[in-house]
This record gives sequence, structure tokens and C-alpha cells, in this order.
Amino acid sequence: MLQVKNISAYYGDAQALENVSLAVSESGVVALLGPNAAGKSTTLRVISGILPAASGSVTFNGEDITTASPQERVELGLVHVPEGRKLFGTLSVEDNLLLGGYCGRKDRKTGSRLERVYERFPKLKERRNQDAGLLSGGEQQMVAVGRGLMAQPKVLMIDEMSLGLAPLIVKQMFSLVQEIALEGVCVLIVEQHVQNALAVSHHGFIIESGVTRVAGTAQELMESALVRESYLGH
Amino acid sequence: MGVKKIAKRKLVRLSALGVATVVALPLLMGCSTAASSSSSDSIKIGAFFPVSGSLALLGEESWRGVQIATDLRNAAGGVADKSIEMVFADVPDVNAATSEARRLASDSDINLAVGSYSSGLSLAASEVFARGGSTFVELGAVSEAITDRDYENVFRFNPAAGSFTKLQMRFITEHLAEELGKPVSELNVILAHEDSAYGQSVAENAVIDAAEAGLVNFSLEPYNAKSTDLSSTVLRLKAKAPDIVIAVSYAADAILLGRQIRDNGLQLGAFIGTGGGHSLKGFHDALGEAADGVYDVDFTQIHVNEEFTPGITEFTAAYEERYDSLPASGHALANFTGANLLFDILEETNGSDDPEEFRQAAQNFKLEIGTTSSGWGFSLNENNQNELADVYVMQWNGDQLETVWPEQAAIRAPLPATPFGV
Amino acid sequence: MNLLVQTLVAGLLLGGVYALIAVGLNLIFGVVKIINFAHGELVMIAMYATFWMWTAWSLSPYISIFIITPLMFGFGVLLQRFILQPMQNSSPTIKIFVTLGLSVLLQNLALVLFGGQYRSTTFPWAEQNFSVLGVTATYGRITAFLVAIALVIALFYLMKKTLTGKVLRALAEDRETAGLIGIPVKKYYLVAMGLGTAMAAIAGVLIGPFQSVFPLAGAHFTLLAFVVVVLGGLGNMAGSLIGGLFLGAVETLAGTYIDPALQQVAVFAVFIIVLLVRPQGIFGGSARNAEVGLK
Amino acid sequence: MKKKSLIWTLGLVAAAGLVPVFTSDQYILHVCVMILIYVGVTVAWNILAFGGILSLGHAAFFGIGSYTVAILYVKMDVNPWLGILAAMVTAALGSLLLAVPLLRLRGPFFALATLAFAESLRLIAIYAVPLTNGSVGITTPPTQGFALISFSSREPYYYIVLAMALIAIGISIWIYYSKMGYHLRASASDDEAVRALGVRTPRLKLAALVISAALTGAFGAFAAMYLFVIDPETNFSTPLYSIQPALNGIIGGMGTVAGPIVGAIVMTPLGEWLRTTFSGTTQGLNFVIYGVALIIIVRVMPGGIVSGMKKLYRRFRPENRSDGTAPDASGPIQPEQELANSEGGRS
Repeated sequence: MLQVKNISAYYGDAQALENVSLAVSESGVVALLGPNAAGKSTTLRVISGILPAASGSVTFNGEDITTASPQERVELGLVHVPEGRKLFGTLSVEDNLLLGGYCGRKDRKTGSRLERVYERFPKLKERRNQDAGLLSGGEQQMVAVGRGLMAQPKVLMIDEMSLGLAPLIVKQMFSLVQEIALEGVCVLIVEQHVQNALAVSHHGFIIESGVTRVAGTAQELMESALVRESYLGH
Repeated sequence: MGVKKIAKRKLVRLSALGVATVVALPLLMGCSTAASSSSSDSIKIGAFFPVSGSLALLGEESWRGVQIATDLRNAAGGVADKSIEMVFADVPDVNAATSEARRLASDSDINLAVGSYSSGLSLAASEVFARGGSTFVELGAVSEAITDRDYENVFRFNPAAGSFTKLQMRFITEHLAEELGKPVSELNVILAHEDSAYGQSVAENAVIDAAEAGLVNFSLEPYNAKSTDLSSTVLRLKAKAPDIVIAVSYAADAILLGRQIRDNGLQLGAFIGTGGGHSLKGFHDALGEAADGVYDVDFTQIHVNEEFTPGITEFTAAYEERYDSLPASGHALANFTGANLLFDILEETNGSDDPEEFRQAAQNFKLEIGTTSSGWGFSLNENNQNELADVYVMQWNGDQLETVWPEQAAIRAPLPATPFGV
Repeated sequence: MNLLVQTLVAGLLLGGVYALIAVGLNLIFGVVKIINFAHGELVMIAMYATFWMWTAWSLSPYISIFIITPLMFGFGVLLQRFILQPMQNSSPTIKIFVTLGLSVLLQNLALVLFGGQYRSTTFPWAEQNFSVLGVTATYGRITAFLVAIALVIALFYLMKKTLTGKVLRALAEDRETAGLIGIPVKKYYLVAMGLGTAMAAIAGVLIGPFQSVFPLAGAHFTLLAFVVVVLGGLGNMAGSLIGGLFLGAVETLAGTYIDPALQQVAVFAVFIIVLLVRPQGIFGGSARNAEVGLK
Repeated sequence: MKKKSLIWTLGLVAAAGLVPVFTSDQYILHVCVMILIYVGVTVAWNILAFGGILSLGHAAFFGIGSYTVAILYVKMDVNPWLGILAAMVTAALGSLLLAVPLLRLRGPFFALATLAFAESLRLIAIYAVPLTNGSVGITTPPTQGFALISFSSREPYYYIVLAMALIAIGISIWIYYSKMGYHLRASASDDEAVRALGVRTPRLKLAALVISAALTGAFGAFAAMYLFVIDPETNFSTPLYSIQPALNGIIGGMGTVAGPIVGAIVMTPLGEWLRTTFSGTTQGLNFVIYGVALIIIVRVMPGGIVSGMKKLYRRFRPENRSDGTAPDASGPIQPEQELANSEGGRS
């Protein structure tokens, strides 16, 4: 469904990605793993189009979208939930969600989509009129994911979902991700917490220093020597 | 640290290139200025006026007066069989004035220059000419400082700021006091002025002249020249309840002040403008009938006793033909008159613009009052200021600014009126 | 006492217009993140348009406003599309100098086209006086004030209640994320610039009947509008309204009770003090101020 | 190599020193003097730009400098050479009034504060008539002599301002390569990171402000002696001494050493040429062209002439690689971008 081939990218003069490749299928959870500053978030930025690829290609459903605008990608169903949630803090929870549904607003089903998000996160319905910036970290992450869901994603990329959240909430979020995946959405999660991530994933990729090192099923990764040594071994 | 060294080297090379440009530039510019031709059958005169920037409006008017005088004189055979060539320089600000003065002064054919409408520009441009030993003749700026610097080659043919305030005080003591039925010592007079060089230098003179005239109840009310709202000034005036307000304003603030006096219902016995904005047609256009009755002391305007101002009809016709409208203010006429005086003096030197000869001729040149197109006479005092140049009192009536005082220049008597319709 | 009331009334009437100009600037500054040094020139263009429509066709300012405003909206869109948008990713400094260039260009274009004359729209109705309890004001100023207040409130609701407004607020806060979730950022920049320009234009038309127009007529408003925006808080429309009224009052009060020559100094002093004491503005900004360089 | 570039520089400085030998045209020398005044002010302005700080208020320091020397000389009979030194002190003291805004405000907000500061000083100079003569201004007496910095010809002025400009450039280069300059430049791209390393950036910025103001004040003082007439509209002029130096800096290359020099050398004669060429035609046309040129120059070379040339240079190097990959690519020339742009969320 989504294929990333040999991309490289720069921030100014600094190279952030050297050679990253990955592919995800129709549904399921895929984990993108790697140490700090390995280029995981940068990879997502390239996939969602806010950072142009210096070389390589991104294809979605067989269509080359390497140079497409972020907006076009969202319309295709490629949705990015950024690191740090990036909510519009002075807008209400509901407004944040509504803006997430901006691309699909013309089919006039925004209302029912909003209801579905509220069903999934009843807490958000209670807080719909509050400024998003005033919510707790977990609630904010719910709004961020909900905002992503409002765009009817086919591939939902969530960056560092569990960062700074309490363990209990992290657990909830991971099971949430699995639920979403069961509804026919492919969820690509970027995580530093390798064990948790692999526990819910089908596939995984490991990036180091801007290069894809390992790719395989979650099972294969768990068993690979590299992962055992570098990420699980301690 | 190798990188740093390379960077440093490149940098040095770049700055070297910069310095090279400084060196090459004079050579390039030298080529362009060397091209100017010289000819013996014309007299080249520098002309500095601001025709862009914030002084553009009346700067342009002033320059028009000089141009008309030049063209008319050339059509009549020039000066001492030589044609006059005005070398124009736009001087929107003081830096430009200094710069352009240098440029023209470095042309060996230019030993004489005129200007400049604005006092600041005049001070700057005339310094350059005077310090270089050439002649500068001011035709429009009023600041006393221009001729107070003891430069023997800086002249002013038009009236200075003191003439404005002296006439205003005379008008108040000799005419308005009686009309308002109050002794001079009881008249409450306020001078509201904008705070540019023009307003401040007039205010300075006014304080002295008011004291001399016995106006004990005289005060100043300065405001910022670029204000877009004069509510405060008008409210302060209202609180002081003056009999007479004298205003020194540029264009926009003159209109604003008038409108806000009207809107606030400030009743005045008389309102006297001091040239600038109060002479402009736009002032009357903006205020309509409310402007009727407003007095204005300024350079000669076209509605004046024509017997007193020989040549004014010729000027007005030429202006109308050329610009398809009547002069916007008295500046064109003042500069026209000044330029003609200059040409007459050059006639005396037989067309020589040698500073020494010019000074001699100018100091010996005398004309009676009422013999020039502005009604001025000509006689220089020890500061090279034309003592016989004067201003007159005018009054708005309909859309005309009619000269009303003193009698020799007047076309009618001053009429009592309620300024700004209140 | 009467003097104080008169002064305050004059200040508030003036402040209404400042608010309107500032609200437009706030949109441009807050959403498009451009320090628009040509903002006053947009006011000036509308003042000229008002003058010419009145002089040439006897169109009252209160009719021509319906022609001038959409035209200026279009002008703002064109400016954004062809001059500012290509600069969107440049540093703020570069953008400042492009708008400064634009301001020089527009001022002098007006000088080339219309000369330095001071022109006044003399619309008799606007010059009539309205007087209550010894406090007077002209219909023109009162109208300008009321329309300004109404428009600022309307804009406030637009920003709060409509999808367009929400998108604009989201953009003001974080344009990268807005783009990321599929909002066509460039399109809304055009809208913001158009709206901002239209607000400046409406202000220009409204002050037409009592303010003379000349090429530098707008220059004065630019810095004032920035002061209002900073006072009221970036992205805060209600703040701009109150900031505008406050500044108008400060200006006239300082003029009446200190010295008219120091009016502007008082305004700038208030500006610098507010920047120091509450950099987020008296009423706080709704946008993340850090994005335009505020800590 | 180093020796070679040193010889080059010395050669060109010597050549600049010989300009009056090549031409005695007073106008050309005058333009050269004006160029060097602008080189000085722009270089001074640029010292703040090392730290990514944009000032639009250098007219304040210029004006303080001008008035200091003029008031001391004309009203108190203090020798103008001493006056120039005093001007540096007063300008530096004046700049301290901006210390708090400098440390609390960033990017455009500091720029606006400086603009308002300079405008306020202009209005106060108009208002304080007893001290400044108000709008009428102060005119220096025509008495000539080296001790009084007053000459009938341009040559001595030229040498004085050349020496001053070289000193300013020297100080600027010294700062750029000193530890202070290094930290300043680093703080331009990431102030917090630099502070995290234990560098006290507020102190550095303050030092940059004070040095910048003092140098600007010196050139303001020289300009006062050179132009004879000192008035608020000119010596506190926002377009002439706040905007123009910043513009020179931007066009040459903000925050680089050579940039402001190149900028001032290119822009001063350009303005001069436009005015002389178009004066007497349609009024205002020269500024229309200037405005258009400004927009085009800034758009075509957003990093300034110097970086444009560097890019060109880089293009012809074998190890080049494609550039401008990120939309928010921040070259070394626009260090303040990260802080001030909405895309700088990563810091």
C-alpha cells in the first residue's frame, strides 16, 4: 500500500536521512523503530510531505506521491499524527477534531465521523468545548489520534505516541491502535519503546543513522540478534 | 580550525573585492560627469528643490515659479545676450541637499545656485556653496538662520520668518484689536504651530514680536507636524478660550485643525494662518464655506492689487498655460519674483556669475516697493537679506484668497467673519 | 470635567479606527506571519479611491465602500500570491524588507500618479455635528467608529464560529501542523491577506471624510497599528479592539494633559512598556507568540 | 595562502587610500565619504546581526552621536575630536535603554521596539528646543582646521572616515572570529543550546548592542561634522539611518563580515545614481524604481550578495551537492530564522 524506497533528506545542510526504505500493507500495525535521532520522525515527515525527499520515492497505492503536497496525501488517506501531538491549543477539542476532517468536509458526513470519534473516546465528548491546550497529556494524545481519524485514513502514522504518558495510558493507547488496525487501517507507529511496540505490531523496521538496517515481521525482529543486543538485551 | 582559515581567506578576498569597488567607482562616475558640456553663451545656475518626499508639494510649486521666470526671460532674449540654463537637482532631504550641492558645486560652470523652499534644505545646500566660495540665493525658505550665518555669498530675496510674525502683530494691534473691541493688552492670543523647522522658527520670532507689540496674553501651543488627529490641541485651545488663534501649519494639519475647530465649535474672534497650508486651495476645498473669513499672512498671492505688483498677470497667464491650473500657493510667485530679481542683477554684472562681482552688483541693486511681481522692492541689508520683501494679509472669500491688508496691496478691506463657521 | 470627557470621546472615536486598521494587520501578522510595513499604504490607497469616486462620480463614501472593499480584498490576494507567497519560506527579515520595498513603491506610485497635493473628500453629511451634553462629534467620525466596532466584532465571530475562522486560527497557531492535517495553507493565506487588506481599506474609506489624503497619508498608521496589535495580543481580535481604543485614549489624553507635541512619544512609551511587562500583550495572544519571535 | 590574501587586502586598502590621488572631483569624493559613512554604520549594525538580532532603530544611535558632538562643540565649545569619543559614550549609554527589550524580545518584536525607540528620540529632539534647537537644528561654525574636523575640500574628510571605517571593519572582523562572535553566531541559530553550554548569551548580546551603538554613534558624530547641519528629521531619520543600514546589510549578507561592506558600497551609489538620473522627470519616479529594485533584489538574493557569490563558488566545486532540500532550509546567513519562523518548532 505504502512504499518508501531509498529516500534521503536534509535539514538545511545537515543530512538527516541517508537511505530509508520501508513498505506497509493494507492493514495491521507496523512499527518503525530505532534509537534517538535515527531519523524515524524525519521519515514520517518525508512520507507526509512536509519535508521533501532529496532522492528516492514514495508510492501510495501504486501512485508516485514523492512530490505531492501534504494536503493531497491527506486526501489520499495518508495521515500523520505528529510527535508531541501538536494540537491547536487555543481551539476547542471539537474544533481540533473538525479541522482534522477538513479534507473530507465536502461529503457532509463530518458530523457522523465526529460521533464515531466521540464513541471511541467518550472522555473527549465531555470535554468537547474545552481548549485543547488545557487537557492532560493522555487526553491530548486522544485528540491528536482522533483528529487523525477524522481524515478517514488508510494509513495512519503516529509519531511517539507513548512519549510522556503514564504506563496505564500507554497500555490503553496501544490497545486502541490495535482496534483501529482491525477496522482495516494500517497504523504505522514510531516508537522508542521497542518491546511494547513489537508486542502489538505485525511488521517492524529498524532505522539507524538514517539508514534502514532491519526489516521483518515482529516475530523475526524479536528474535534477531541485532534487536536482542541493541534494544532488548540491556 | 582549517575550515575557519578557509572561511577567513574567502572573506578577506570578498572584502578586497568590496574595496576594489570603492576604487573603481570614482573612475566610473568620473566618466559620467566629465561628459557635461560647457558653453560660454549660457549661464548655468544650480536649482535645488524637493520634488519628492514629504516636501514635494510646495517644493514642486516653488520650482515651477523658477522655471516660468527662466523660460520667459530666455524667450525675451536672456540675460546680457546669454541664455539661462537651470541645472535642477531634487533634494527630498538634507542629506540629498548636501550631496546634490556637492555635485553641482563640483561643476566648474556652476558658481551660482538658487533654492530651496525648505529651511533645512537651504541651510545644508547653502553651506556647501558658501564654504566653496560660490553664491547661493534663497528664494523661498524663511528661517532667519539662513542669512544669520555671516556668509557673504548667501542671499535671500524673499521675506524671512520675522516678516510674517511682525505683520501678524501689526495686523492684530492696528486692525483686529479695534474690530474685536478689546485693548491689545487684554487680547488672548495663542499661536498653534507644527513643530518642524518652519513652525518652530516662526514661533520663536512670534514670541519676540508679540512682546514688542504689547500682547501680554500670548502663548504657544505646539503640536507634532505628522499628527493625524488634533483633538487635543483643539481641546486645549478651547479650554484657554482665545480671542485670536494664529496657526503655523503645513497642508494636512491645516485642514485637520480647521475641521476640528469647526467640529468642536471653538469660537474665535479671528484666525490667522501663516502661509503654508492655509494658503493652499486644498484648504478651502476641504473646509468649504467654513474657511471664509480665515486670515492668512503669506507671500503675495494672485488676488492682489495689480498696480502694486507689476508683472503678476503675465506670471499667472504663463502658469495657467503651462500647468492648466492656477498656482496652488504663493510659492510659485515668490520664486518667480526672486528669480527675476536674480536675472536683473545678473544683467548688471553683464552676465557674469563671478561671486565677487555678483555680490557687488546685488548690494548696489535697489528697487522701490511695488515694482516687482510680488510687490516687493529690493535692497539688501548687511546680512544679504532683502529688506524690502514683505508678506501681506489675505482673507479667504469664496474660493479666493484675497489680499486685504495693508491697504497698498489690498483689493478690498478685511471683513469681520466667524472663522470655521462657528 | 467636560474637558476630560471630550478628550476621552475624541480618543475613543480615534481608537475605533486604529482598532480596525490593527485588526487587519493582526490577521496578516498573526496568520501569514508577515510584518507588513506596507499596511498603512493599503489604507492610503483606499483613501485615494474614496476621494476619486466622490470627486469624479459623486459616489458617497458610504456607497463606494462596497466597491472599494472587494477590490482591495482582491488587491491583497494578488499581493500575497505574487509578491509575498514566493517569499513564504524566507527569513522574517527578508519579508520585512520586501514589505518595506512595497511601501516605498506604493507611496511613490501615488506621488507619480496624483502628485503631492493634499486632497479631501468633502462629504457634507459626514461633516454635520452631533452633540450630547456639550460633547460633540461629527457624523463622519461617529460612523467610522461604529462601523469599525461592528466589523471588529463581526470578525471576532468569524474567527470563533466559522470553519474559515477556525482554520485561520489554527494557521496562526501552527501552520506546519495545519498543513500536515490537510489544510491548504496557501489558500488560507490568500484569504487572510485579502481580509486584512479589506479591513485596512474599510478604515481608509471611513476616515476619508475627515482626513486628507496624500502619498504619505498612510505611513503614520503602520507603526501605530503594530503598537495596537502588540498591545492587544497577537491573534486576539478582541484585544486589538480594546488595544485600539486604549491607544486612541492614551494619545488624546497625553495630548491634552501633557503636550500635543509629545502625543506620539506617549504612544511609543506605552508600547515599549507593554512589550517589557507583558510581551504577550495586555490581553494575551491566542496564537503561540514564539512563532513570530516572542518568548 | 594567508600571506597572499594579506597582501591583497593591504594592496586594496592602499588603493582605497589613493582614491583622492586618482580624482579630485569633489562630488565623487563626497559620494565616497557617504559610502564610507554607510559602510561604518552598516558594519556596526551588523555586529548585532551576528547574534541574529535585527535592529530597525540605529538612527537612534546615529542621532545621539550627531547631537552629542554638535551640542558639545557648538554650545559648550568642546573639541569635536573629543566630541566623537563622547558621542560613542552617549550612544552606548543610550543603547542601554534598549537592554531590557533586547533580552526579552525576539525577532520582529525587538525590531519594532527599536523602531519605536528611534522615533521617540526623534520626537524628543524636536521637543527639547533649549538643548537641540528643535527642528531648526544646529549648524556647526565654518571655522576650519584639522583640530575642528572642518575642511574646505573633501580629501581630509575622506581619509578620516576611511580610517574610521577600517577600524570599524577591524573590530567587526575581530568580534566575528573571537569567542564572543562564535558564541553570538551560535546563539543566532539556537540560543537555548548555547546557554545550555554555560555561555551567558544575555551578556554577549548586551555587549554586541553596546559596541554596535558606540560605533554607530561615532559615525553619527562624524556625519554631523561633515554635513554641518544637524536636525531631528535627518539625523534621527528612520529611512536614512535605521532602514538603509539594515537594507545594506540584508542585501550584502546579514551576519557575514563582508556582506555589510559590499551592501553599503553597492546601495549608496545606487540611490545617488537613481536620484540624479531621474530628478527633474516625474516626481517620485526614482523611488518607485528603488522600491521595485528593492523587492527584486531581496527576492532574487535572499541571502545577500555575499552568499549569492558563495553559492556560485560552491556550484563550481567538484564536491557540490544539491541544495535547499528542506523548505525551511536555514542557511548560515539567516540565523534568526529558526527562532522567528513558524517552522522553527524543532528548537
